[in-house]
Amino acid sequence: MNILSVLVIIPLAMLLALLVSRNRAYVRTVVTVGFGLVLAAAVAVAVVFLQERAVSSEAMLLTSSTVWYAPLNIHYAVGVDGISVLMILLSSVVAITGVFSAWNMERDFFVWYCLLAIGVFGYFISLDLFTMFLFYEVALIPMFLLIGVWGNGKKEYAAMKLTLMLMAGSAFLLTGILGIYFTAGGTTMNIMELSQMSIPMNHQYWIFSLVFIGFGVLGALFPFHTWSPDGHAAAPTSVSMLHAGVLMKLGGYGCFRVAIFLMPQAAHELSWIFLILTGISVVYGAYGAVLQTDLKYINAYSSVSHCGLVLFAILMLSRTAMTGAVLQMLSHGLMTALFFSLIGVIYSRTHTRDIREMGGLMKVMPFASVCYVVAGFASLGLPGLSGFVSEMTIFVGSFEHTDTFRRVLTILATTSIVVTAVYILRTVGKVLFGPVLNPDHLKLGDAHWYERFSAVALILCIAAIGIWPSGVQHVIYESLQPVMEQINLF
Amino acid sequence: MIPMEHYLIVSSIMFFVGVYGFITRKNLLAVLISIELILNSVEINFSVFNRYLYPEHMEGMFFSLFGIAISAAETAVAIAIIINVYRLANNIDVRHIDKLKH
Amino acid sequence: MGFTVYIILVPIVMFLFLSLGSKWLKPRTAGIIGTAGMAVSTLLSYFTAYRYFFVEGQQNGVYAKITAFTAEWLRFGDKLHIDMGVLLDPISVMMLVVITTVSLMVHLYSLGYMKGEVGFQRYFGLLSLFSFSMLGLVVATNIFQMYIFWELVGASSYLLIGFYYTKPTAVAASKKAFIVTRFADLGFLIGILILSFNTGTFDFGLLTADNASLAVTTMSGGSFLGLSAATWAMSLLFMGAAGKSAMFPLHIWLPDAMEGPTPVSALIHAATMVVAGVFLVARMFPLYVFAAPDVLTLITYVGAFTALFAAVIAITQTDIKRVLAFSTISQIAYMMVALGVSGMGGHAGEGYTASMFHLFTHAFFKALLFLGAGAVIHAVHSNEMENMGGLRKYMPVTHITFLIACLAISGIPPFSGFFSKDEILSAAFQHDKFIFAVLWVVAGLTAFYMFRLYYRIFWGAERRYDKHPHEAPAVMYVPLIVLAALTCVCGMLPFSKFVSSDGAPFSAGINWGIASASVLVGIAGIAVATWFYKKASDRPARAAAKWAGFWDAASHKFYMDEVWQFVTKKIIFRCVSRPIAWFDRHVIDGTMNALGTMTEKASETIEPVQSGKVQTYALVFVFSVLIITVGVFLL
Amino acid sequence: MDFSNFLMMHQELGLLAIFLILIVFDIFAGETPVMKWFRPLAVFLLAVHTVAGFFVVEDGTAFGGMYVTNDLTVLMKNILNIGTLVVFLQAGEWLRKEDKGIREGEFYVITAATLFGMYLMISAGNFMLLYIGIETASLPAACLAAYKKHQEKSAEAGAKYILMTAFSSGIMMFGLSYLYGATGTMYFEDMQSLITMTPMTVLGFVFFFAGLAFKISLVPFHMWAPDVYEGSPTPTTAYLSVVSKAAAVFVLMLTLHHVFGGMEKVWYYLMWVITVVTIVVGNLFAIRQNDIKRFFAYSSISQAGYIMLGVLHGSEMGLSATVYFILVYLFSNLAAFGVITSVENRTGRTEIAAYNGLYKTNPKLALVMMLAVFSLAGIPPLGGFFSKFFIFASAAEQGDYILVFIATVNTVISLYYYLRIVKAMFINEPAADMGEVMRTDVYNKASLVLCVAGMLLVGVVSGVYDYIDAIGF
Repeated sequence: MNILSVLVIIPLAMLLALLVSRNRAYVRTVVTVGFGLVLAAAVAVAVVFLQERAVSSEAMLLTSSTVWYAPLNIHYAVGVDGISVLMILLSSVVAITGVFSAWNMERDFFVWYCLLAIGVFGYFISLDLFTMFLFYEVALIPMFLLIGVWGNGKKEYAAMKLTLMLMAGSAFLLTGILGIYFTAGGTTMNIMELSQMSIPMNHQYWIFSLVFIGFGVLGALFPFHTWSPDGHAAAPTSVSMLHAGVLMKLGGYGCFRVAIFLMPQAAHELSWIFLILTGISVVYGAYGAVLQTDLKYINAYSSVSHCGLVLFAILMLSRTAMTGAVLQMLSHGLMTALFFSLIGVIYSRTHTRDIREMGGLMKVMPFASVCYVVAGFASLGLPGLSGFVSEMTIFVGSFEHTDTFRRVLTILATTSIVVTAVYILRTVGKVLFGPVLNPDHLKLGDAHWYERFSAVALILCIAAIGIWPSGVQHVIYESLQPVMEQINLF
Repeated sequence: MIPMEHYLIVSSIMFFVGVYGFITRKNLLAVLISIELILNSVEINFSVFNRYLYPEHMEGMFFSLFGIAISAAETAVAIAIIINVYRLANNIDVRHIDKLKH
Repeated sequence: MGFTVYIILVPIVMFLFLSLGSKWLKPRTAGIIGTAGMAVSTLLSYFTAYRYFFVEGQQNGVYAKITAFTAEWLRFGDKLHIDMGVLLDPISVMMLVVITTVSLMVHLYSLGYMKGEVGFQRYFGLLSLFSFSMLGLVVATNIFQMYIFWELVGASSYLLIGFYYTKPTAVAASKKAFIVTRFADLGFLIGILILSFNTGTFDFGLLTADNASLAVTTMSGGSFLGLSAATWAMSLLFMGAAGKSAMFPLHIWLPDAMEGPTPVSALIHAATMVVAGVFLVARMFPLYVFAAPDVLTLITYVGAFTALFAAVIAITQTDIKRVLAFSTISQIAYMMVALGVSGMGGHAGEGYTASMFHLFTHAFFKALLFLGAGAVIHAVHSNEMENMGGLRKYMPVTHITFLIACLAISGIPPFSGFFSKDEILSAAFQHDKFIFAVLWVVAGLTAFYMFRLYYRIFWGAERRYDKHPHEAPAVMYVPLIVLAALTCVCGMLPFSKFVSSDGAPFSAGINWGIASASVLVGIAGIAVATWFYKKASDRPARAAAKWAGFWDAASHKFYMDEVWQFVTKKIIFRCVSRPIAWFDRHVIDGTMNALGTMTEKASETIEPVQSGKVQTYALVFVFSVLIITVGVFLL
Repeated sequence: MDFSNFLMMHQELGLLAIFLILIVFDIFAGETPVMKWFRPLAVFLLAVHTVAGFFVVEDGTAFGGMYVTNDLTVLMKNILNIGTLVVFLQAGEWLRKEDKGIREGEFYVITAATLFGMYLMISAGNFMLLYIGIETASLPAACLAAYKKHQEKSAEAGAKYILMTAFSSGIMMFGLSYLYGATGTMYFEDMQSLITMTPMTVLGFVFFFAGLAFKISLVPFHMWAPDVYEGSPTPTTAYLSVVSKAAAVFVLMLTLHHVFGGMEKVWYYLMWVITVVTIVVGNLFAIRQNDIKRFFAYSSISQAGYIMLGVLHGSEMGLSATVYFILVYLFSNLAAFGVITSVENRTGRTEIAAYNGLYKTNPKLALVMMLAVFSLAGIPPLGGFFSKFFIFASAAEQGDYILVFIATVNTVISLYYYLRIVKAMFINEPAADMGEVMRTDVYNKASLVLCVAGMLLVGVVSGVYDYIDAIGF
């Protein structure tokens, strides 16, 4: 059996194991051991991948393909390149930290959580459009219950909105995938094989648009991002973590793996439209965050901005910018997970997320606060943390274009880093610094050990990428070779 | 011999009268009778087409026969249900059976 | 000289050690460990300076750029890559010395000053972080490394200004400092993007080599909005420099930054970080001179205006740290002007040397002033001049050292300020008489406000002190004495022998004509200050009343804060953010919700069709059949 | 005419035998204690029949082409058998609960009769047999709808059903008479070659199609469906919404391309519009429903629209996809109705509000219901996802991307109302009177297990689709 399939099988086994008993200790054991195994498997995949890569020049490694639905040439085809490996690592890290952040959740929560994990890992290992789409939807649907049942605030509205908008995106996607399959000859659903075929140009236009928008909805593409603030605000901590940290990456990854890779020509010709949209996302998200008063809303808008930057960079179609995009996915995944886990820590104690009702938490919960500041610094792109590396790679890469349009857009996008500083520091200043506003808060305790674990793990990852980016960067850069060959055909 | 068109005109009139009756009659039984009109018009059609156009086979005639039999069965079931409706609702005004809607 | 890398590594290790171990370390231990770490760095720096200036640095009579250490950190595409390394050249070595010296003094001083503060360990950790960042900045081998440490410097400054995080003003000040400099850094970043895009490198070695020929050939064309790429890039870089070095109109953060602990102000906001902008311009100097000379003119005028502007404001301030802050702005502007008026090579590059020289001397005496002010504040527990007066009796060491610093900044020989200031003035005189005139006036104003400060602290009427003011403990006054000594002697250094625009030593004599003019104006300033402030009198009040309007405007810093407040709060927040937030919630989100509502509405509208009446159904049935039939026939 | 013709019809004969056995048993067992064996017997016989249907397959025609059997018709009948079997399993509990005066056995007997009619529909090679089959299928169904004879709603549903079905079959026959007049034959084979585009055939076709569309409940011929579904006893609703509909779809599949292939120009646009309208209108109505049976009526209307996506183009893939879709739809919808029956038997309520907090009171039922609606909404890894994908793929294969797009976007609307059910079950708090855990009887459990297994396996195990595809056209 292919090692990649293990990543799907472990969560599946966990899901089945969870059905056995509701006992809290049992549930905790299952999920921690299970997601620990997932992390181990992800690391193993990375190690095996690196070994294989040293001796192979194939674009995709560890591949295997089994016929599933022969009449439609659907295979269960898996394989990874450097980018998927990194995404898998990211997902496994966020997943296990999410488990720790959801330490006190009941069994049913983790059942859906495992389903979500199945979808996420399956998605990243899939090479077949059909299975990819299948896992994509598997990852989306548990959100409804995770938010609807365990969320807070306007949870029902938010869950419904989020699910419907994302599913609308996947409706676009489905049409697009069918378009790709049939216009490319209807002989294969394998992405690598499809990339060797040509989709007629008149079809490329609409398929590219549909697929890009379809994935873009999940990547918080303006104006399809509005599920994000409500959804994140209502979601429970670890769901926000996984959703913003991993699920939103599904969008960027899909845009890159399907839209750009298979339809480079349309990407070339239509990129200006989507560049404008993503450019708006970047700046708009940042400005939108400035005046929000709910911690999660701030973070949701910030995610719109940061994820917009991912799509923005992908659309620049330059190798450096795309490297930056993947780095940004990693970086945003980690830091936003960190943010949400800390917001969870704060919220579970203060029972408010309104920044006007908090103050001086640094005194009360120093650990969580310091971590929050670190997350903030990562978000505003402080060197030494991952955000800086990814943003700079994107900006330098985007600026490589000679045409004024893209360069001006790049410069506009760079302004977001100032605005980011504004809202991050505003939040930090109001919530963590200053005098303690609410005397009740003086009695609050600091983060528990499981919360500390997830914060520390995420910070370590953020710092690792921030301090030693070249390893990751190299892997991504190498993996972009096939895409660049596609793009450079035109 | 009466031209075929005349039969067809009569049957068409019967058909539409049946449809009209179905739509406008109040009494469930009258509605049922309208249905019979429709079915009978169809049977005339079959017979006429068979007799005039394709006299070598008897398909149309057989269809008419089966049609008559089936419409009889239909009426039987319908009347049974109408009786039940009457028992429960105490009237057989078709306009009053509208509890299920929207 | 690979060991130089430890100059940088020691502080970061200290930072990690102190901040991670803060829970387990006793405050005193933490302070001593931090200080010891800094001392190691300092010694290494001195050794580096010795090796560089006297043993290894010169090649063919020119101080060369030596890359002592380099490693690739991050690669962008095929050409561009960020390296992390240590570049030694006269200015970076000079900066190493300045930074480590001042930092060590501040560390020592802080042992006393911060005693008993909550978060003592954190404080020393952050000082180490700052030292690390600043040292990394000055030894950067490429512009991106510089940018990276530039950002780190900003962040550590943010954390240090906001050290008293429970104090709302400190939080606000730290935020303001970070955001204003961040905004300026945006210019820096875009400048780097343009520069690296055109030249294909970040490396200082390549960028500044051969009279910046690389930049000249690749960047003089390609105009955008009528300006060449070089002009754009260099202006934007200057924007970054102006932010960090608090040039008008980006200076507003610096006075507020005085909310931080005073030793921090001494280290960051007087001696080191704020001169990073000057250092940046100096680092890129060949590009300015050869590729974008018009930007140099811009720098000159911005600098001159800032110098005057800040000096005028300094006269009116009553918070002693704010006086020093404005004085800092003014003095840094001096350095900027010196760079602006400089040319390349030999005596034409006198301004460059002068600028660096002034940076050097200013670091010591300004740090001394701040530390002295800190000692005063420590004694009277207030920043306001109102609450001081007659302190010379109680704090003799502070008094004397403070006086030395005041004389130095006023340009009175033989103190260090005199030499560097004179050199700047003479460079300005050769370049542009108007600029010279401005600087000359500023020199007088400087002397005046410094002595106003001096008299109001140490002379005048004694206030009624709650507690008897007393001299600072030894751990605090020893640094004062060291710095005072440095202030006395460092002016005598033959600076031009070491630092010059092209690396070749030259001798810059003292232009006695200009020197005497500057000394005269300095003395005049002191005299006026003495007349006004030596004894408590109503003279200042009367003078202020005479120019009430002007005085008011100046004491409100010419309303620059309000202007910025207006721009950010009213324009950015109210006219951009709020509409966007509203737009998002109502228009975009509204559209999405409207799709849902429309579907509901449509559903509601067609509901009556399903009337429950069989005959309606039949009617619909028949009509549909007929319509379909007609439709099919029509097709 | 020899004996082999009868062997060929073994499914019909088997069903007839079951019918007779049951009716005799019912008559003679009467109200004696032996009657408790009726249900096991009915289920057992049908189960054996269903399993037997998968064996012994022989192509051929009988009665001069009036009766046709081949792999495909057998498959279709098997699918109907499965559906009926599930309904048998689900109906018992309700029948036992009903007050005296309702004969338990009749339900099974009548159902078997309608199933027999459907067999005839599917196997028809002649419009006369088709007509007889349709009537045999629908007249007893009216009895099923009116089965609760003490309930006005049920009577109303029966009356509406019998009136509308008679009306529509009148219209259909009128169309058939024109087709006969134009071609002189009732045999599919002959008509296919003789049919031309004349006003008479067009008229005949449209009328015939209207009659069939009525059975499939395509908009605008769907209006009877919600009322009848709501009023009928729940097992009847299940039967009508799944088995009866499936049979009509099969007939449409078999006749549309087979008989009316020459008129594709006529019906292509007609069906295109009807498909879109069906999906949209079904969805729009479903949004606002509060009664779960009525809700499923509308949802099944929009599902019928999706089915038409496959039928419309008549491609080989489309037809395989359609059969597959129906199979999955059968499991999903019947699973939902199984839950509805159980809840109704316990609480007597069918409003969606009755499902509030079902997950807390009866997690297993809630899970089944959730799987069912997710499958209907096309959520992986349930069968509904695969069937929708294949149906869409079959339309996309013909280049009809616009239709695919409209349909996919509509799945979002349908997801909305399916999620409403999920929300009620999982998120809403249970009403106070729903405190106890509900149980369902063993038959119903078996039916639910069967359906869940169907939903899960039919999708993931590709063999099912391969099998259908291999049978082919």
